[in-house]
Amino acid sequence: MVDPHHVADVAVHSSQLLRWIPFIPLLGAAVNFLLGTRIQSRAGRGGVAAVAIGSSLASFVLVVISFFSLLAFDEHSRLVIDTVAPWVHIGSLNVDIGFQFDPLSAVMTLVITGIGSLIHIYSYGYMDEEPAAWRFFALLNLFMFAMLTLVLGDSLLLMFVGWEGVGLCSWALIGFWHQDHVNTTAGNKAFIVNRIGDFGFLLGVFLLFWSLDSAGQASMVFRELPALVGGLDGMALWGVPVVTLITLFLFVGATGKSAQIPLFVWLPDAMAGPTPVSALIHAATMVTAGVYMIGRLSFLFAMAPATLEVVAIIAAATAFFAATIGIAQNDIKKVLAYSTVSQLGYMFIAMGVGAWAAGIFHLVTHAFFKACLFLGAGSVIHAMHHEQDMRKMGGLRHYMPRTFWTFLIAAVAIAGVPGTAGFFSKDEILWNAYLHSPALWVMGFLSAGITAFYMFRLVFMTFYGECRADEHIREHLHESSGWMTWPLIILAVGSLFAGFLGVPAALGGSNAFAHFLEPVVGHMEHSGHHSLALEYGLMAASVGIAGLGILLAWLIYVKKVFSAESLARIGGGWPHRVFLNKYYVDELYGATVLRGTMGLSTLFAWFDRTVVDGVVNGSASVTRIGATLSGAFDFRVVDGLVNFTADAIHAFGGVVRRVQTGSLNTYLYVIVVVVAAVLFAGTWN
Amino acid sequence: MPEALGLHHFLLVGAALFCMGLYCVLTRRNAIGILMGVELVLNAANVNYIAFSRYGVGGVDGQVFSIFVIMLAAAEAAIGLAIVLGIYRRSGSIDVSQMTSLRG
Amino acid sequence: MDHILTYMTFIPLAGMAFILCMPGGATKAIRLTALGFTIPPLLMALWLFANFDRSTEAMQFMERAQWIPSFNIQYIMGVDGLSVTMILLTALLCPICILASWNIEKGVKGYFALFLLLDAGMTGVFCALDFFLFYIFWEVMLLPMYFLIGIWGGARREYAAIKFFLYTLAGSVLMMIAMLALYFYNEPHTFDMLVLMDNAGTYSRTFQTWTWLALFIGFAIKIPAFPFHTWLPDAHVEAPTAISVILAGVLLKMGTYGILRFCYPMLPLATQDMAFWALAALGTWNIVYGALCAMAQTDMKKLVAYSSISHMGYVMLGMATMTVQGINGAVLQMFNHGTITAMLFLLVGVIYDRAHHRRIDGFGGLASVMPVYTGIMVIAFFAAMGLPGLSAFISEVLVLLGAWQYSPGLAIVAASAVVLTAGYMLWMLQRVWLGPVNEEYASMPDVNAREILMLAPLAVIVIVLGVYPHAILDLINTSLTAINNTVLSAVPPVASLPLDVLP
Amino acid sequence: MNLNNIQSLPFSLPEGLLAVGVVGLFLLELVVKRKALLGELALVITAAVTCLVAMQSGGQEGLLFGGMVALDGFSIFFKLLLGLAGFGAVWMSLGSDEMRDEHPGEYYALLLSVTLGMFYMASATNMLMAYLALEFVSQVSYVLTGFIRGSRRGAEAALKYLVYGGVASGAMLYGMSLIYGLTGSLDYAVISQVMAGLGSGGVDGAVVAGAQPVIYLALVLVLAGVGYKIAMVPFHMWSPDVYEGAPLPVTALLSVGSKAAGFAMMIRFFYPAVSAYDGDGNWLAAAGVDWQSLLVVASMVTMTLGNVAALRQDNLKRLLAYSSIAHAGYMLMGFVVMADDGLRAMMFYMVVYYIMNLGAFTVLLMVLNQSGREDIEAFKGLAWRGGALPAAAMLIFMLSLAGLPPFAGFIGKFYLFAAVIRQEMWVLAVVGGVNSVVSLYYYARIVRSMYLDQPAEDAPQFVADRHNGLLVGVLAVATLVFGVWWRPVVALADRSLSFFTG
Repeated sequence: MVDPHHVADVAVHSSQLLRWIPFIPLLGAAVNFLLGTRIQSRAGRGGVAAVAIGSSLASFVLVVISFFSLLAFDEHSRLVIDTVAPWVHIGSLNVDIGFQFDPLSAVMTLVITGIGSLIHIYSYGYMDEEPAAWRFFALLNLFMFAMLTLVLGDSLLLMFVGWEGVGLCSWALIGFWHQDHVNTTAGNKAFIVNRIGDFGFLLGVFLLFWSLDSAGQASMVFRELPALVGGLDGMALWGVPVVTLITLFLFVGATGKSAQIPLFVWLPDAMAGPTPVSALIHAATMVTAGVYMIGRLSFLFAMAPATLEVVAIIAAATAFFAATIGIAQNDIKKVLAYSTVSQLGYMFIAMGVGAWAAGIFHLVTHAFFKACLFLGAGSVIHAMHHEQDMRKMGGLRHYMPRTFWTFLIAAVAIAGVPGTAGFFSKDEILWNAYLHSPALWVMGFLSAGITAFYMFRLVFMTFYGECRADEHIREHLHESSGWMTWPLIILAVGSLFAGFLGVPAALGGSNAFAHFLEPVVGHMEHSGHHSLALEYGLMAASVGIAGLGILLAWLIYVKKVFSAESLARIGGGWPHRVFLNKYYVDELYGATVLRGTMGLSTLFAWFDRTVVDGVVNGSASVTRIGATLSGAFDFRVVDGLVNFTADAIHAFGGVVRRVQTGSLNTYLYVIVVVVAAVLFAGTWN
Repeated sequence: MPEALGLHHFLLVGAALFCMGLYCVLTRRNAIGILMGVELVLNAANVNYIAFSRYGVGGVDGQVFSIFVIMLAAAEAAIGLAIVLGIYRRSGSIDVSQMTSLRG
Repeated sequence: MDHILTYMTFIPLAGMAFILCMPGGATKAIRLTALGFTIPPLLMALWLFANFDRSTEAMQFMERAQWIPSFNIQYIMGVDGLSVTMILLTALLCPICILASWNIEKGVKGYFALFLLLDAGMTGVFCALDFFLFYIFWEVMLLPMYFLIGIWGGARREYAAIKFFLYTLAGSVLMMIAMLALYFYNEPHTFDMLVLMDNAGTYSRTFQTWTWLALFIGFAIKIPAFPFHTWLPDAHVEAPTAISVILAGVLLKMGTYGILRFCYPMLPLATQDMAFWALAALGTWNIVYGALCAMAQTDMKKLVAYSSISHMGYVMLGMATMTVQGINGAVLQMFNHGTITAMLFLLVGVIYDRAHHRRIDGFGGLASVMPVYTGIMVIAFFAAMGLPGLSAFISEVLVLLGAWQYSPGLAIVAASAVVLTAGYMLWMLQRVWLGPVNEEYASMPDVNAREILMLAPLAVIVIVLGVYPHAILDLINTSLTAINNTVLSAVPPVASLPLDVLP
Repeated sequence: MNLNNIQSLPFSLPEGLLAVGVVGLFLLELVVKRKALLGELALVITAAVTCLVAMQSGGQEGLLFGGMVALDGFSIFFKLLLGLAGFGAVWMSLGSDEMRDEHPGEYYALLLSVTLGMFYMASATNMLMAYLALEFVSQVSYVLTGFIRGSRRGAEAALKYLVYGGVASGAMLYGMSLIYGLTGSLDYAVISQVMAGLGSGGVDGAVVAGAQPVIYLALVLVLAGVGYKIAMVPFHMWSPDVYEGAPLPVTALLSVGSKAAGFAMMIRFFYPAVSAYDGDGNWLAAAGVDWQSLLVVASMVTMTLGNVAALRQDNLKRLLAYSSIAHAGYMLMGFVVMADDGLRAMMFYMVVYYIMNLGAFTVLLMVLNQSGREDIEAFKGLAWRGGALPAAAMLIFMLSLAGLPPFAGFIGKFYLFAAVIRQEMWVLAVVGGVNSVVSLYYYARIVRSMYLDQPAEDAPQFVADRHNGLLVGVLAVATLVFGVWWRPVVALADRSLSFFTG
C-alpha cells in the first residue's frame, strides 16, 4: 500500500524526524486535553503552560535542526520527505500521511514554531487569571499541529486537513470565552465563512485531480504535480481552460482563509478571541495559509495568467479598502485586524503578479511586526483591564515603556520606514507590482500611505497625550510582566532586522531570501528592462507617502492642528460613515446570503411538514397551513402529502360506511344495480 | 299443446317472474312482502327447470330439481316467518326499513 | 467457525427467548442478560473482521440449506465486504444501545426482548443471500421497531410508530412484488441471490426498469430519500434514544445496502438508466434539502434526524457516480454515518435523560456545566461536519470526488452542503452548549461511567477511521469494485424472443 | 370409481356420523340432565369426524351417490378444514358465556348440521346437490344467527341474512337453470364436456354465437349465489350486519367455515365444471366467456372495500367482518389466475386464514366473556392488566392477518402474490399490495389499543379462562410455526389439488 510513484529525477531525502514537528504539539494538546484539569489543579497554571510551551519549543528546535540539515543539501535537492502511513488508496487516488520539508516549508515552519513559541510564552503572562488555561494551551498546541500539518503535508488532501484543522482551532479560540454570546457568534462566523472558502478549495482539488486523471495520471502529491500539470494545457471545462478554473477555485479557498474580498468579513469579528490568539492565528500564521497555498502551487498558478490577474486585482482592492476602514476604527484590535487584511492584500498582490518570493517575504516580515503589534496591543489591553477602545486610552508610554517602544518599532516597520523589515518586503512587492501594471502600484502606494496614517493614529491615540482612562484603571496601570515583554522585545528586534534577509539587488543586497525559495517557487520573468533609477524613484515615493501619513497623524492626534472630528466631516461625513461601517459588507451579507439561506431553510422545513406530509394528512393540513402562516412552521408540506393520502383513504372508509345503511332495501338495490351493470357491460362487447 | 307455445314462452314467463320477484324484493318494506318476492324468484327458476326438462335434452333432472326447490322454499318461508314473528312480538313492526340497528 | 453467521443472527433471538422466561421484576438481571447476548455477536463480528479474505469479491462464510424445496426457498447466508461492514456496525451499535437503554424503567422485559429481536432481524438482513430469507428478516424488524417506538417513545409516539410501520410496509410490499418478478423471470425459478445476480445479463431492459423501480421505492423509504422521508423526523423525535440510534445507525443503511445488493448487481441496465435521476440527483437534493430543513429545527433530535437525511444523500450520490472513489466513499459513509449519528443521538439522549426536553433554545452554557460531555460532543459534531482528520471527511471527500467526475454540477451543489452543515451544527452547538449558563441546568451532572463507556468507543472509531480509513476501505473495495464493474459492463441481453427473430 | 347410493355409504362415514350426531343431540336434549354434556358430545363428534376425514385422505377417489358428490383430494382437504371449523365453533360455544343458557342440544345439533351442509358444499359435483347443500347451510345459519332468543340484534341480523340469502341463492338458482337448459344436464362432468364443445365450436355455430351471452348471464347469476357465501363485493352487504348480530361462535363459523365451503363450491363450479384443464397447470375459460377479468375486478374491489370500510370500525366483530370481506378479495387473487398454483395458494391461504381468524375470534370471545363488550375499547391496555398472553396471541393473529412475516398470514399472501405475478397481473398485485398496507392500519389499531394505550384507571384485571386460552394458544403457535415452516401445509394443499370428474 506504499505509494508506488517515485519521482526519479529529484533526489529525495527522507527523515523520520519530520513527523515529530507536528506530532509533538499534537501530543502536547492531547496531554492537556485529557489530563489538563488534573495538571492544573495539582501544578497550577504553570503545569499546563509548561507542557504547551515545552512542546512548542521542542517543535521549534526540530524545525531549526531540519532547516540546517536542509541547508546542507545541494540547492536543487532540498527536499526531505517523511511518509508516516498509508492513508487513502482508492482507484487512482493515492494519498499517504506524509510530510515534506523544503525551503518554502522551512520558512513557514520557522515562522510558525518560532513566533508560535513566543506567543505561547506570552500567553502564560496574558492568561494569568484564566481558570481554563489548560483548554487554552491545549487548543494553542492543537493549532500548532494543524498549522504545521498544513505547511508540511505533502499532498493537497493532507494540506486540507491542516487547512480545516486551523479553522477548527480558530473557531474554538475565538469563542474561547464561550459564555459570551458575541464571542461564539464570531467563532461561528469565522468557521462558516471559512467553510465557503473550503468549498471552493475542495472543488479546485477535485477538478485538478480529474483533469490530471484524464491527462494521464492523477495525483494529489505536491512533489509529483509539477511534472504532471503540463498535461492540463489545452483542456477546458465549460469553455474555460481548466487551469484557470482550478486556480480560481483554489483562490476562493484562499480568500476565505486569508480574509480577502469578498470573504474577509470574519477576520475583524475574530478579534473577539484572546489577544495572543489574534496575534498567532489571525495575524502571523493561519491567515497566511492562502498565500502559502498559492506559493506551494505557484507552478500551477503560473499557468493561469487570467487567475493571477484576478488575484492581483482582488488583492489590491482588499489592501486599499481594508486600509481605509482601518482609519475609522476606534477599537485597537479592530484597527490591527483591518491592517492585517490590508497587509494580506499586499501579499496577494505579490502572488498575483508572480512575485512569489516577495509575497512569502512579506509574510515573514509581517509575521514579526504584526505579532509584535498584537501582543503590544494585548499588553495594553491587559493593563487596561480589557478595555479596547482607543478613545479611552492615551499617554500610556509613561506607564508601560517597554510595550510602547516595541510597539513603536513594529509600527515603524509596518509603515515601511527605510531599514525596517516592512520597508524591504513592501518595496519588493510594490516594485513587482509596478512592473506588472502601474495601476496596481498606485493602489499599493496609496494603501502604504493610509497604513502609515492609521498605524500612527493608533500609536498617538494610545501612547501619547493625556490618559483618558478612568481613575480606577489609571491607578492600576503598570508595565506587563516579563513573560509578556520579552517576547515583545524579541519580536521588535525581528521587526527591525528581518528585512535584511532579503535586501534587493538595487540596494546592494543579494536577496538571499528569494534565492533560497527559488527551487520551490521559481520566479516569473518580467518583460522589458527598467532602470535602476525608476526603482529608486518608486522607493522614494513610497517612503515619502508613508512619511506623509505619519506626519498627518502627528498633526492631527498630537499637535491637534486639525481635529479628528472635522476630518470625519469631509464630504458631508459619508466617507467616514462608510469606513466606520466597513462599507456595510456585513449588512449586505446579512440581507442576502444569510437571510436567503435562513429563509430557504424555513421554507423547506415548512414545505416538509405541510405539503409532503400534508397530502397524507389532507384536510388537517389546511388548518395547519394557516397555523404555519401565522408563524408556527413546525407543521407540515412534504409530510402533508403523506397525511393527505391517509386522510383520503379514511374519508373513503366513511363513504363505504354510509352505503352500509343497515336497510335491506339498500343492500338489495346494490346487488341488482351492480349485477345489471355487469351484465350490461359484459354483453356490450 | 299448440304449436305456438314453445320453450321461449316459458322462459319469458320465467324471466318475467324473476323480474317481478326482484321488483317486489326491492320495493316492499314489509318483511312478509319481501319473503313473497323471494318466493317469486325461486319459482321463476322452477318454471325454467321444468320448461327445459320438457323441451330440452335434460331428462327429468329439472323436474326433480324443482320439487326440491319447492320443498326448500317452504322451509325457508317457515324459518323466515318464525323470525319475522319474533321481531313482530318484540317491536310490533315488521317494516324492514326500521331495522337498521346494525349498520355502518 | 462454521455457521458463524447463523450464530450471530440467532444468538440475540435466543436471548429474547431467555429474557421472556425471566421474571419481569428482575430488571437488573434482564439488562445484564440483554447485554450479555449482544456481546458474542460483537466478538464474532470482530472475528469476521479479522478473518475476512479481503482479496476476493466472492461471498464468504457461506451456509446453504433447503428450506421449502417445493418453492425453491433456501436458507443461504454469506457475506462479502459490503455486508461484513454493515454487520460490524450492527454488532457494534447493539451493545452500545443496550447501555443507552439502561434507564428504561417501564416494561423492561418487553423492551429488551424486542430489542434483541430487532438485533436478530438486522443481522439477518445483512447476512441473508436468499431473497426470501432477506425479505423475512427485513420485515421481522418492523414489529419490534413499532413497539419500541410506540410503547417507549415520546408524546406523539403512536402517530410516529404507525407512520413508520405503514411507510416501511408500503415499501416492502413493492419489494415483494419485485422479488417474485425476479423469481419467475429466472428459469428454474429461484430466490438465490447469487443466481439472480449471475443471470442479470438475461433480464430485458423493460423488466429491469420496472423491477428496479419497485425495489428502489422500497429501499428509498428506508434511506430515506425525498419525498419518502417524512416518517423519519417523527420516528426519531418520538423514539427512545437507543432506538433512534438503531434507526439512524443501522436501519437507514439498509436502504442503501439493498440498492447495492439488489439493484446494482441484479439490474445493472436499469441502474445505468436510473442512476442519474433516482440516485444522483435525488441524493444531491437530499443533501441540500436535509441540511436546510435541519437548520430550521427547534428540537435537537429533529435536527439530527434531518442531518441524517442530508448525510444519507451522500451515500446515494456516491453510489450513483459508479466511480471507484464514489462507491467506496458511499459505503464508508454508511459506516461513518452509522457511528457519528449514533454518537449524536446518544449525546442528545444524555441531556434528555437529565432535562427531559430537547428544545434547542431551552439550554445554554452546558459546556461550562459538563466539560467532559462537551468534549465528546465536539468530536461528534465536527465529525458530522466532515472535519478532516475525522472519519466522515474521508467518505465525503471520496463521494464528492467521485461525484465531480460524474457530474461537476451536482458535485458543486452537493459540496455546498459543507457550508450548510457547518451552519446548522455550529448554530445548535452555540445555542445549547455555549453562551451564558442556564441557571436551571447549572447543576446538571456530567456524563457518568456508563455513558462514557457507550460514547468513547464510537469517538475512538471516528478518530481512527479518519486517520486509517483503510480499516474499512480494504474490507469493501474488492466487493464494491466488482459490483461497480457489473453495472458498468452491462449490455442488453441478446434478443432471443421469437418476435425479434422472425422476419 | 363411480358408486351408487348403497355402495357410497362406506365412503360417507364422516357425513353419516354428523347426521347421527344431529339427530342424537336433538333427542338427547330431552333426556340428559347435565346440558354441558351435549356440547362436549358435539365436540367429540366433530373431532371424530375430522379424524375420519383424515383417514380418507390418500385413499380411493371417486364419485358417490351416482355422481352427486365427489370423494377426491379436493373435497377431503376442505372437509378437513370444515370439520376443524365445526370443531372450533363448538369449542368456542362451550367457552362462550352468552351461549351458556340457550338450548344446547338444539344449538349443537344445528352447528353439526351446518358442518354437514358445508361438507356437501365442498364435495358436490352436481348443481342440484350444490344448491341443496348451499341452502341447507344457509337456512341453518339463519336460525343460528338469531339463536339467542332475547337478542334484538340477532333477530334483525337473521332476517337480513335470510332475505339477502334468499335473493342471492334465488339468482343462482335461476342462473343454474340457464346452464341446465344450455347443456341439458345438472352434472358438472357433463356440463364441462358440453361447454368444451361450445368453446371449440363443435356444435352448431349459431348456438355458440347465441350461447355466449347466456353463459355470461348464467355465470354472473351463479356468482351471486356463491359470492354471497364468500362475501364478495357486491354480495357482501349482509356480512357486517350478520357478523355483528350473530352470536360470536356462529360468527366465527360463518367467517372461517361457510366462506371456505363457498370457495370450495365456487372452485368446483368455475374450474372443473365450466373451464377446461390444459394438462399443464393452466385452465381455459369454457366457451370463451371471460369471467376472469370480471373476477379480477371483483377481487380488487372486494379487498379494497373491505379494508377501507374496516378502517373506521370500532366494533371488533364488525371490523373482523370487513376484514374477512377483504380476505375474500385476497383469496380471489388466487382464484382469478386460472392456474393450479393459484388454487393451491387459495387452499393454503384458507388453512392459514382459518387459524388466524378463528384465533382472533377466540381472543375476542375471551374479552367479551370478561367485559361483556366487543368494541375496541374493551381491548384497551389489555397487555398491561393481566392479559399479556391473550394480547400477545391477538398481536400474532392481527399481524398475520395483515400479512407480515414471520407469521403464517404472510406465507399465505406470498403464495397468492406469487400466483398473480407468475401471470404477470401487475395491477392486481399492486392493488393487493396497497391493500395490505391499508389493512395494517386497522389491525395495528387493535395492537395499539392493547399495548400502546394504558388501561383505564378503573379497568378490571383481566383473567384469561383456560378453555379458550388453550385454543388461542394452539392457534397462535400454529400461526408462528406455519410462518416459518409451512412445508406440511403446502404439501397437503399440493396433494389435495385433484378433482375427480369421473
